[in-house]
Amino acid sequence: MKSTVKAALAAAVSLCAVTAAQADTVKVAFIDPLSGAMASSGEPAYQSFVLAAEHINANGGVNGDEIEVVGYDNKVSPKESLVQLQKAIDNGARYIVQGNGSSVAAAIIDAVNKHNQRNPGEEVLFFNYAAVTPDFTNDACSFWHFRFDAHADMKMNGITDWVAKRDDIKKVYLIGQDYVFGEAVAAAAESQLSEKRPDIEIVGNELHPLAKVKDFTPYVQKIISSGADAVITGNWGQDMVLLVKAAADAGQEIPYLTFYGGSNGAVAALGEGAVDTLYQVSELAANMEDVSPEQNALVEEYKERFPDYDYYYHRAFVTMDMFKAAAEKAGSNDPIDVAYALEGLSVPGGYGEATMRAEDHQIQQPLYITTVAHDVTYPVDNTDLGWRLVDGGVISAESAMEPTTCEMERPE
Amino acid sequence: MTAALDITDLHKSFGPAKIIQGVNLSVAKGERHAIIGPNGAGKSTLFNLISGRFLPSSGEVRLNGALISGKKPFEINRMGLSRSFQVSNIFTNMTVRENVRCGVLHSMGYGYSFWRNIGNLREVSEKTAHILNEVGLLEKGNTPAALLPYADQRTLEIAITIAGGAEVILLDEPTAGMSHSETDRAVALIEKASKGKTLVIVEHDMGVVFNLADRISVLVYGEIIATGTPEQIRGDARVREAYLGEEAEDAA
Amino acid sequence: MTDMTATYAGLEPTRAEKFRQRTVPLILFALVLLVIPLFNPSRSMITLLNHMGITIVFALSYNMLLGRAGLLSFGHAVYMGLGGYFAVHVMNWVAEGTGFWGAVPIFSMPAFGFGAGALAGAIIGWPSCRRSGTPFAMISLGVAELVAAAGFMFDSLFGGEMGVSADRMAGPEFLGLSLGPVDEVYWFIAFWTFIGVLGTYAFTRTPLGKLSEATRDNAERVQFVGYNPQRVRYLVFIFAGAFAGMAGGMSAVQDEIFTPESLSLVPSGAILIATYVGGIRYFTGPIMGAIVMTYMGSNLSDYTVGWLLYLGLMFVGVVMFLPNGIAGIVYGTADTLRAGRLGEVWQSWLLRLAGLVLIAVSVITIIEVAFRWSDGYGEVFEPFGLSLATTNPLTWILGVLPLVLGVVLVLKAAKGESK
Amino acid sequence: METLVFALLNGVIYGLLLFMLSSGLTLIFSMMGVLNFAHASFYMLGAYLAFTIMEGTSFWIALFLAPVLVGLVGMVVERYGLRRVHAQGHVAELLFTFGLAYLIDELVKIFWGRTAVNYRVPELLDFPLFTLYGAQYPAYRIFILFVAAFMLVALWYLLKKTRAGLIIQAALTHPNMVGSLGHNVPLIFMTVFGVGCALAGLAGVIGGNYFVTDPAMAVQMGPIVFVVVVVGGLGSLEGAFVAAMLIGLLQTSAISINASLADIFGFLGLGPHTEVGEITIASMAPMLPFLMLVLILMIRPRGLMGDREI
Repeated sequence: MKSTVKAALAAAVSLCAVTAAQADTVKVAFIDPLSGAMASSGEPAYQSFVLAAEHINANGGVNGDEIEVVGYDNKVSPKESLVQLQKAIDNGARYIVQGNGSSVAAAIIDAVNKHNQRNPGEEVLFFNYAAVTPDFTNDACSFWHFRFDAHADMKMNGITDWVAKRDDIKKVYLIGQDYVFGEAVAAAAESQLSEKRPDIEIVGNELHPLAKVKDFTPYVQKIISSGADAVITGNWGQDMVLLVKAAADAGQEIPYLTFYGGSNGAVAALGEGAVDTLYQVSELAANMEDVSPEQNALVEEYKERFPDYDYYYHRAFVTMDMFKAAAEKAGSNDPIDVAYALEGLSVPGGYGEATMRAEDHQIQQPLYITTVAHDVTYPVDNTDLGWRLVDGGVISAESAMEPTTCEMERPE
Repeated sequence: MTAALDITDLHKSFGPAKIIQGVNLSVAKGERHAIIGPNGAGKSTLFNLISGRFLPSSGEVRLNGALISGKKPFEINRMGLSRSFQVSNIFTNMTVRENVRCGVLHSMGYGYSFWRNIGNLREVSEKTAHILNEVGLLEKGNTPAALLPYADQRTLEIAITIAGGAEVILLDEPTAGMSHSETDRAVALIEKASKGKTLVIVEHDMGVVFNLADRISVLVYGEIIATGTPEQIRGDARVREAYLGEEAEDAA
Repeated sequence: MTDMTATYAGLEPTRAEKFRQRTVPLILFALVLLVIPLFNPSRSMITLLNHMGITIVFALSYNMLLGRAGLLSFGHAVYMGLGGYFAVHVMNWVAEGTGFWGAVPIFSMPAFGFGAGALAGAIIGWPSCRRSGTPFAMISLGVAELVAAAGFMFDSLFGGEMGVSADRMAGPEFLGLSLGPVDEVYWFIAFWTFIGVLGTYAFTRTPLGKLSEATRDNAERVQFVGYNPQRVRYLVFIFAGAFAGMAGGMSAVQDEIFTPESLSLVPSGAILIATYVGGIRYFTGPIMGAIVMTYMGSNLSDYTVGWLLYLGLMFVGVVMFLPNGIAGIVYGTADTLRAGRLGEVWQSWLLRLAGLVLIAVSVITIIEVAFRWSDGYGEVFEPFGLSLATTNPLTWILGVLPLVLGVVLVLKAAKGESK
Repeated sequence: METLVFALLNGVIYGLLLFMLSSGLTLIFSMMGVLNFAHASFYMLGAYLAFTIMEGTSFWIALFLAPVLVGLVGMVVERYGLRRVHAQGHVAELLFTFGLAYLIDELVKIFWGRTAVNYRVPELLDFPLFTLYGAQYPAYRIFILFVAAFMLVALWYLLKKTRAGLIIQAALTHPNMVGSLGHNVPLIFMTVFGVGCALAGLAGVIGGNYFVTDPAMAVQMGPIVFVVVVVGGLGSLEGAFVAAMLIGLLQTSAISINASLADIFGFLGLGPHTEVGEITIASMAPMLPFLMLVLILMIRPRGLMGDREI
C-alpha cells in the first residue's frame, strides 16, 4: 500500500502537469474499489496485480521497461470511475485494469471507446479481469477491450458440463437475483441443460430481489419440496452466502453450484455448512494435483504477503503474463501494437493454457469445478477449509468455449 | 346590513372537554369589540375557531355573510380576516422588514409568484414601509426579528396582522407582558390601525378594554354570558359575579 | 408620502449596495469561470472542475429545500437522476437525428433535465410536501428507496445495472463546441453552472423564495398571512427538483452515462453532507461545500484509504461544532476583519488554530496507524521520515499527547472568547 | 403449504428481531424526538463485540456482556454528542446520528476487517431441533424466539411494574412534563438512550450469527427499523411490536408468492410479458415496507397505535 500512496502522491503532484508518458515505466491503472465495503473484492485483486508486476519487473520487465501498477479508487461508482479514468490517462497510464461490476465495466468500455476515437495517438487499452456480462465480447465488443475471465455463459458451460456428467442429477433448481445478470444466468442454464441433458428436469426457476432478502429459508424450503438434486445460482455477495447458509441450516446436502462461492469471506461466513454444499466454477483449483511448483510457490507467497486474503485472482497473473508476452512479441509497449499482438496469443498459465481469442478478445482457458473440503493444502479465509477439485471437475477450454456474435472493428 | 362577523351556536370539544358551548356573537362592521373572561374561559379557542386554526365541532362562523367555518386559515385570511397571536408568532430568522413584507405580499396580488424580483415590487416596498412607519419599527427594519426586544416583537406581531389590509382584525392579547408606557403606545397603534375596520380583541388589561372597545362580550366557561357597551357590562350583575368580582377580590 | 419613501430608501439597500452585494459576486464568479482555462489545467483537473460545477448546481438545489425551506430530504438524488436519465434518452434521440430531435443541440440538455426534474418534483412532491419536519424526511427516504428499486426493475427506462449511455458529440454543434474534448465540455459546464447559480439565487429574491423562508421559520403564521404552507413547500420542491434535474442534464453530457445507482440513497446522502458542511444558512455555503467535497471525494482516496473516516469525522465535527459550516467560518472571519476586531481576537484564534492542528496531528496518526494495523501487511506509517509502528512508543505519544494538549488549547480559546 | 409454514415461522423470528431492534428506537424517538440513524449501527456493534468476546470466552458471556458494552457506548454518545447538538434542533440531531452511523461503519471495518467474520452459533445450540416437511429446523432459531420473548416480558415488567418504568412511560407520552415533576431529565434521556442501544446490541448478538456479521449489516437493517417505528407510532411499544411482526411476516411471506402483477391485474389488460406485468410479488417484497412507510405518513401520521402525530 505504501507504493500506492507514493504513486498516488506523485499522481496528485503531476495533476496539473502536462501529460507525458515516461519512457522507463509502463503505467497500468487499476480502477476498482479500494475503500469502503466493496474494498474486500478490489483490494486482493489490486495486490494480485502488484505482485504480478513485481515478478515481471524482477525478470527484466516488459521490453526492458518496468511495470507500475497504480491504484485508483472508484468507490464502485460508474461516474467516479470516469473521473479516475481521466486521472489515470492524464498520469500517463495507457493500460486500464478493472473488474468489479459490469456497470462500471460498461461505463469504462464506453469511455475508452470514445477517448480513443477522440484522441488518436493516445489510445488506451482496457483489461477486464472480472466483469462477466457476455455482451462485452459479443454484440458490444470493442477492439480496445480484452476480457481475461470467462464470461457468464462460459462459466455456465462449465457448470452444465459437470452436471451433464453426473447421472445422479435428475432435477435442477435455478435461483438467482432479480436483475439482468440473474435473468441471463437462468436463461443460459436452462438452454444449456436442455441441450446437454434433455432428461434433466428444471424443477424451479426463481428470481429473488437483489440484496434484500434476509432469510432464504422459504426459498430453501421450496428447493427441498421440489426434490432438486442440484441448485445453480449466479448469486454473489450476501445473497450467495445467505442462500447457502439457509441450505446448510436446513440440513440440505446437495450441490449449490455458484459463480462466486470463492469470493472473500464466504467460506468464513458459512463454515462447516459449506462443506460439500458450496461449489464454484473458476479458472483456478489451488489444491489440484499436478500443479507446477512455481505456481504453488506463488500461492504461498501471496498468502504470506497478504495474510488477510487468499490467492483467488489467478487471472491477474494471467493478464500480466499475457501483456508481457504480447508486448515482447510486438516489440513495443504501444497499446495498438500490444492489442494486435494479444489477438490469438497463448500463454502457459499456472492451471492450464490460456488463449486470447482474436475474434472477440475473450480469453479461453480450462475451468474447474471445486467444492469446500477439509484437509486441503491451501485453506482459505484463515479457516481449515479450502477448495477441492471435484470428480470430473476439469472443464477443458474447448468445452467451456462459447461462440461469439462479435464483429470486431479494428483501427486501420 | 350584514354583520362583519357572525357566529351562530358555535361548539368545540376536545374529547370529553367542552371548551366552547354554544357561542352566539355578532360584530358589526367598523365595530371595536373586546372579548374578556377569566383564564381558561376559551377566548383563545374562540379565536382559533374563527380564524380556522381549529375546526368547530358544530355551529357556523360567517364573515360579511360568507360562511368561513370549515375553511383553511389561509382561505379565511384571503377573505379579509387577519389575526395576531398571544405568544409572538413571527418569522424569527428574517428581518423586521421581511416579516412585514410577508404580510403584505398576498394582499398585493403576488400569490406564489416566482417570476418577479421582490426588490423591484415598488408598491410592496411602499406598503411595507408605510406599515413599518405606522407601527414605529421603520428604524429597526433591517434587524433580525429574533433580536428584537419583547415589546417590539409584540408590535411586529400586530404589524404583520394588519399588513395585509384585512377588514376584520382579531388581536389576541396584544399588550400581554408589556409595561404601562408600552401598553399605551400599543393601544394608540391599535386605535390608529383599526380605524375604519372591524376589530375583535381579547384582552386582560381592563383599562385597555374599556378604553378601546365599542362593545364587550364576556366569555365564561365557553359561553357568552353578556354582551354590551362598556357601561352595560360594568353594570351587569352576572358579569360582576362571574368575572369582575373575582378580579376585584384578587386585586384586593 | 415623500418623506417616508426617503426614510425607507435608507432601509432598502441602495443601488450601489445592491451592485456590490449581488452583482459584483456574480461577475466575479463568471470571471473565475472564464479565467480558469488560462491556467491550462490538465484534463483530469477539468474533469474534476466539471464535476464540481455539477455538484454546485445540485447542492444549491438541495439547499433550496434544506437551508431555505427547512425540508430535510434523504432522496434528492432521485430528481437529479431522473433529470439526467431523461437527458441521456434525449441525447440518444438526438443521435438518431430524426425530425425535431435532429435539430436539438446537446448543449441544451440541462434544460431538458430541468423540465424532467420539475415534473418528477411535481409528481412526487404532491404527496411528500403535505408534511414537513421529520415526516417529510421519512417520506423522502421511503420514496428514494422505492424509486431506486424501480430503477433496477424497469430496464427499458433505466438500462438495468449498466445504465444508459449516450454520445455528447451527436447532434448539431452549438457556439462552435463539438463537446468532444473535456475542455470544450468545460465551457458547457461553466455556462450552465453560472445559469444554475444565477437561477437559484434569483429564486431567493422572488416572493416565493421569501415565502419559503417564512414557511421554514414559522409555517403556521404563513397561513395567517394568506398562504398555504403546503403549497409553498410544494412549489419550492418542484423548483428544487428542477434545478437538481438540470444538474442531472449537465452530468449526462459530462459523463455520457446514467446508472440506477444515481437514484439511490448514496448520492442523496453525499449531497446532504456536502451542503451541510458548506453551510446551509448562506447562499454560497453549498457552493463551497460542493467544491470541497467533490475534491475530497475524488482525490482524498489517493492519499489515504481512510478517507471515508475523515469525511465522516469532518461531517460530525461540523454538525457538533460548526453548524454554519465552511461558509460560517469564512463570513465570520470576514466580518471580524471588516469590523477591525482582529486585534481583540487574534490571540484566541491563534490558540484555537494551534489546538486544532494538534488535534489533527493526533487524529491523523491514530487513523493512519490503525488502518495499517488493520490491513495486517506489516506496513508502517512513515510521515516525514518517522517510522510510526504500533510498537513504537512515539506513535502512542503522537496519538495522545497532541490530542490532550489540543483539546485544552481549544477549550481555553473558547473560554477566552465567551468572556 | 410448507412454504407458508416456514414463512410464518421465520416471519415471527424476523419480526421479533426487528422488534428488539426497534423497541429501543421507539423509546428514544418518543421521548427525545431523535430519529437515531445510527441505531442499526449499534445492532452491528453488538454482533461484532459478541464475536470478539466469544473468541476469548464463550457465547453465554457475550450474550450478557456485549449488550451492556453497547449500552455504555450509547450512553457516552448521548452524553457527549447528542446532548451537545440537542440545542440546535431535531434536524441537527438527525444529521449527527447520520454522521455517527458513518463513523461506526468505518471503525468496525478498521477493527474487524471489511469481510464477514466467522461468528458462529454456539455449539450447544448448533443442532437441528426437529424436521419439518423434510427440512431440518435449527435449534438456534427457537433460542432466538426464547430470548426475544424473555426480553419482551422483561421490558413489559420494567415499564409497567417499576417506578423507573412509570417515569419513562410518562416521559413517552408527555416528554415535556417529566422535567417539571422534578426528575432529572438528562439522566433519564441518557439511560433510555443507553438501554435502547443495549437492546439493539442484544438483537445484534443473537441476530449476527443467525444472519451474517459483516460491515454491511447496519446499512441493510437501518431503513427497515425506521419503518417499524413510524408505522408502529410514536410512544407506543405495542405499536412497534405489531409493526415489527407485520413487516417480518409480510417480507417473509410475500417472497414466497410467485404471482406476478399480470396475474393479479390481468383483468385490467396488463399483459404478462410487459415490463410491469412481469414484476412478481416476491420481487416487490422488500419494497413493501417503504410503501407502507410513505402511505402511513400520508394517511395516518400517528402510526398504527401511536398517541400523537410525528
